[in-house]
Amino acid sequence: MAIVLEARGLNKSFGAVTAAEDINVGVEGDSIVGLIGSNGAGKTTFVNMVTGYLKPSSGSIVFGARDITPLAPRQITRLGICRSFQVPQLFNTLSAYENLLVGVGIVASGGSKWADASRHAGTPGETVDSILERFNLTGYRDKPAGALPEGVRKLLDIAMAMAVKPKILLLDEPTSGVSADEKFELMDMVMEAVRAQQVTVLFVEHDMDIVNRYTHRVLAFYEGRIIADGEPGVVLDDAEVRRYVTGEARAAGRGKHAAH
Amino acid sequence: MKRDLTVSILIGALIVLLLAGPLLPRWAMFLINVSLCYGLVVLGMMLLMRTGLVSFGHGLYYCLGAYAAGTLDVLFGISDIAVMLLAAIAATGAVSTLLALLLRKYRDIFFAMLSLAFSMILYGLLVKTSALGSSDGFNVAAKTLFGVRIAGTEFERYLIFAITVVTAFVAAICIHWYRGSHRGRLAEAIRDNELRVEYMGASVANTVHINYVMSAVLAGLGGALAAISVGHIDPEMAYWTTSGEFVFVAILAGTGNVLAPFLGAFIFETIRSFAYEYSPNTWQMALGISMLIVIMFLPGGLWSLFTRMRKTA
Amino acid sequence: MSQLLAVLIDGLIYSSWLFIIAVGLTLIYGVMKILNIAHGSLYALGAYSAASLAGYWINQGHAPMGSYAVMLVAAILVGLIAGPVIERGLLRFMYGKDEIVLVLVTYAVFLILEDFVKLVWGVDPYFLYQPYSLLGSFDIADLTYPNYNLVLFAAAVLIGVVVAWVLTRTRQGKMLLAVIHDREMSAAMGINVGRVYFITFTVGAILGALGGALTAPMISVQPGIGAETIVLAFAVVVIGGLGSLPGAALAAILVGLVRSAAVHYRPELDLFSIYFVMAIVLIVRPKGLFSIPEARKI
Amino acid sequence: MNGIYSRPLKAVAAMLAGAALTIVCTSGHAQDKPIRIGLVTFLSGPAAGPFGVPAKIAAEAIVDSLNAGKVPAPYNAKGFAGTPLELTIIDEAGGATKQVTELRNLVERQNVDFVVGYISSGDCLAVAPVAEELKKITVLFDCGTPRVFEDASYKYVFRTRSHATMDAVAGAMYLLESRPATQNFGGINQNYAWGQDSWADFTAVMATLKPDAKITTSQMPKFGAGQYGPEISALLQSNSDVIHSSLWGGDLEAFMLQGTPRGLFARSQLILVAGEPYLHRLPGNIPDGTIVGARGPNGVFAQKSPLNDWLRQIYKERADVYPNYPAYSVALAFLGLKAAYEKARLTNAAPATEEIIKAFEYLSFDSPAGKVMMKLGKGHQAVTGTAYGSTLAVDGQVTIGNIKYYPLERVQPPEGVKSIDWIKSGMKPGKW
Repeated sequence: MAIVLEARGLNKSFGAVTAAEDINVGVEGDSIVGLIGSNGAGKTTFVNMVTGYLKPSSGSIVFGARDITPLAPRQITRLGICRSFQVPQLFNTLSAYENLLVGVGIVASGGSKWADASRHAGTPGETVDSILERFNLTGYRDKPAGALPEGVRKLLDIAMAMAVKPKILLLDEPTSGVSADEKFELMDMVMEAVRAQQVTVLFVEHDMDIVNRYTHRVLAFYEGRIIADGEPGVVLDDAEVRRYVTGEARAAGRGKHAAH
Repeated sequence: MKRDLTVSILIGALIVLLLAGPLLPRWAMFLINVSLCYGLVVLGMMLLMRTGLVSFGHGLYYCLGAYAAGTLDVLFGISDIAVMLLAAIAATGAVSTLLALLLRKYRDIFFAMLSLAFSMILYGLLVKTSALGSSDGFNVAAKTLFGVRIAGTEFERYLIFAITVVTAFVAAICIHWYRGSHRGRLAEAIRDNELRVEYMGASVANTVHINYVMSAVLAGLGGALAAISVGHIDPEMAYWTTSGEFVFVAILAGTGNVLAPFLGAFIFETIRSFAYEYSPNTWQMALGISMLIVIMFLPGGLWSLFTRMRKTA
Repeated sequence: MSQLLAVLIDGLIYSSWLFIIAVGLTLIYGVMKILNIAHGSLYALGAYSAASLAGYWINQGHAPMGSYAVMLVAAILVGLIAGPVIERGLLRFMYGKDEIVLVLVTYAVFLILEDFVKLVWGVDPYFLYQPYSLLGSFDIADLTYPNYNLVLFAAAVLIGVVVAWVLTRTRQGKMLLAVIHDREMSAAMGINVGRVYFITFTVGAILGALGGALTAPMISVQPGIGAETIVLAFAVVVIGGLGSLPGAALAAILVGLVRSAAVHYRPELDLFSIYFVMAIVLIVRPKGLFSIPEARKI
Repeated sequence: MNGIYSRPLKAVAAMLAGAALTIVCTSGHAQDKPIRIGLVTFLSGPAAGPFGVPAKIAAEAIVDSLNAGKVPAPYNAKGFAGTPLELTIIDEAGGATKQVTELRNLVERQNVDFVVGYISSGDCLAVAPVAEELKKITVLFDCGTPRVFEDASYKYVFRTRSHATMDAVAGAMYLLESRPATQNFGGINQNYAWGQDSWADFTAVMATLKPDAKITTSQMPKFGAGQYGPEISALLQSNSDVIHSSLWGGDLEAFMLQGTPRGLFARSQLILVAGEPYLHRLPGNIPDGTIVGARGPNGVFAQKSPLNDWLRQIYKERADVYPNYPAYSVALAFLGLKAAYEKARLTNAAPATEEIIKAFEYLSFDSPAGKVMMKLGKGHQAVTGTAYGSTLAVDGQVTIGNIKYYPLERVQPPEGVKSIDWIKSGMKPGKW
């Protein structure tokens, strides 16, 4: 499969703290990539740089043939890179239906500016209802987003990212704040939706079972660097990963920090 | 469903007002007339508020519209209502388009105060301009409508009233339609979460800009019509207390529906005028208390009364 | 030369006054996020009660020097009564509402108090001019200034220092700052936010009343003084950066000097000098001179 | 279900209650069809204390006295020709737009028979055309701007006080008579129409009467500024022989309080165009020799007469100070209206508006401030002489000394000549 998204020598530092150090990675179309690493390892920073929320100190990000490093989130979204958020970013006073309608409306009125000119089939209203259907949110259709339970908010947050027809979808900890028994259900739903639209997915995840089960490939972050990259099985067995990311990572990790 | 209802109410109101106008006592007709002028400005405020912005300086456009209409006569001897309204639209449209380049970056209290600063600067400029009567302002007399003389005729008042009614109606319909549109819906999305709007590929800045200009033009129309109806304009229209009143009415009315601003303006004008009449010494207190009551018991503004009643029906 | 000196002195005196009327406003905003229009009414109440009480004191033939103490007491009394009444009786039911709604609530209070003042004191002005000239005067740059101006200046500095000291050095102050930075967190840490609000508003009210009391000797205390003052105080607070004490101080100095310069060099511009300053500062620094940046976690 | 809208209903109820709570009905109950007069005057804001409320007190005292038939001849008939009067009072605060609305309400909702009112020139300009449209006799009692009748002419609108031109003219004359050596002069006036016009007129008059006198500085503080430190310094440094000021109300008082201890008035001769109402309030803060006017032969300038004694007495009874010029202005309005009404009454038992207007035009009537003649604006604008004097403190009280009276032909432009043109063309006394 061809590389659709490529990061070239990304660096990012906040003052003394290094959040990204010489990150080089290419992502193939239709692949599903897990980003793992302890807190502060640079996963979210990577997502934020790809989606334009943060500008890298150096290096570039290429989408298709285009350098999107200087672009704003809006422009990047219009090119087809979409994201969900660790803390769901919803329109709290609007109903679930309206939340999605905003997104669908943007696409509908976006015109040729959209990379994917092909409109949603049917009227915006129908489209929204079908999305609600797919994410099993129909029951919450007319409830204000602010009043929904956390798990539902996460789901709606992801659904909204899907509503603007992405080619690449970045999910920031989709299952955080979701109860253990709901996690797989949620991921199944997302993956189904993703497959239906052939979207490339990168998602940040702490739960290794989720990673194992849904990804083709895993990137392990540690202190802003990618310390392992490959098949889930391989990466999760990697010694460094085991030390700094999974399992007994914590204590050792802290030791390393202290050494700095 | 709701949309249809609003539209039919609007059409009903249009017809009733146009028919009832001549039958009403003249003071009542004028009260409604002034309320509609106010309502137009408040409609603009509502548009901004739905975008999450409150301006303490909307008097700027109220006043600008009025002076654009009024100075036509002073400078070029033009006093045709149609031209006056167009002038108001042009002037407020142009100024707001420029100021929005700056203001669209501002939010909350800073947006409010920067708007206030601009309106106070206009106030200052007008007070300095003795050619335009300084703080006394000057009288405005609309003589013709599309070239047809109306000044001094029997139905002059009614014509002006009718023009105001029709303008208000058209404005309300347009805004109502706009609210239902995709871009219109963006307003509330921006109020709730600008970041997400950007991450869904829409430009917050442009939407704010467009809404700001629209609300400015509405305020300008309101000002021009007020100038024509009242027959006198002065810089007071740009003073911060005037703007404060618009905010007051907008909150009183609620942003639930395009009918709310006009209703709110009418209720406000009525309360104020009767307070003037029955308690000339304590009308401010009367206003303050009614305002507190609305804020406490009707957080959604007076309009929420109707929505709640419809829910129960 | 002597003109330039005059510009500076006049500017500083005016700045002191501006700071005094603005400090309570910025404190309340900083802690409670309420832009308190009723501050103008508290200013008026302070001026009225100072004028009537101290006036009574002097008319009773007591030592005129005592009038300063009486003014102070009057201001504190007003603050201690009006502050709690407004905060407990009204504002506390409004917390959590939108900032703009809170502004309107205080606007309503302002309207009510405007008429309240009229009902209590009538529309005829009150005078308390004795304290203004009582302290003698000093000459500089062939100009005479009553020493009372020094009192204003001293009061401004003193208030600024004391408030700053309380905020940064005392436990209560630190609590306050905690609340400013993160209300939920500090509530979780067991700080009684309601109480902090109550105290802050009362202190702010006292400062507002104090502004009025200190101004009373220089003006004719009459209806409408609150409205004129509140806009100035607003401008200063916004220019300085809402809720910032040093900001308010710097803004007061800036506005004071600009107005003074306008009066001396281009009198006709005095009318809008302050709004020019406000517009320009906000254009250059959208959140005022000293703004507290808030990061957003996504 | 009830619960859902019981709150809103409660809110409405509460709202009405809230409004009702503060409502105090001012107009008493109608006797046998009295003549209802709407009085519009400032009851709130900075103009209430010095102008609005004195006018209101005077109006109420006058109406009571008229209804009791206690007014000296020729006004001794009860009310207007025997019919009692009833007042409806409206606050003038809130700006011209609201005043237009309120005038319509007053006339069309409350059906008053006459309107007496308006202190602010802006309001006068705004309401005049409306009064015309409503065909309701409206007597402007205190606003000063000449523009009312110089820029337009009205049938139903009258003004029973002279316009402001004479304030500047007589002021400058008095100044130059008492200080012929005046080399230069500065001014401090509020930055709004009244202040700007007063200063413009005064400088124009000085340019005519004493072309070589230089202008040192023109301070234009904003209305209601309250703090005059920088202005006072600028005036001190200008070393002006004379300082002209049209400040009024709180602004004037604050200016005096702040200027006196800084020796401003020891350095410069002060002339206060509208200083009279404040004298009694500021003992010790008005330097001797300050030139003050009362915008007509009002207040302390009013010469002794039965009518003047009457007004001073009924006003003192209510306010326990003597009436200031706004009180005189309102007296002129009521007595002028009464005179016109009763003159019309001679031809018709219940005179129609038209007849009253006929009677009012070019009417001349006696007042506490002497003779008033409706000679300008096609008989709708009053003219009187005026007076200026200078202050002298007598055991703690400020009194007015060496008063000079100026006959109207010296201080007023004749019909058809605009004030400013008349001033610039050398102020030739017109024929009256």
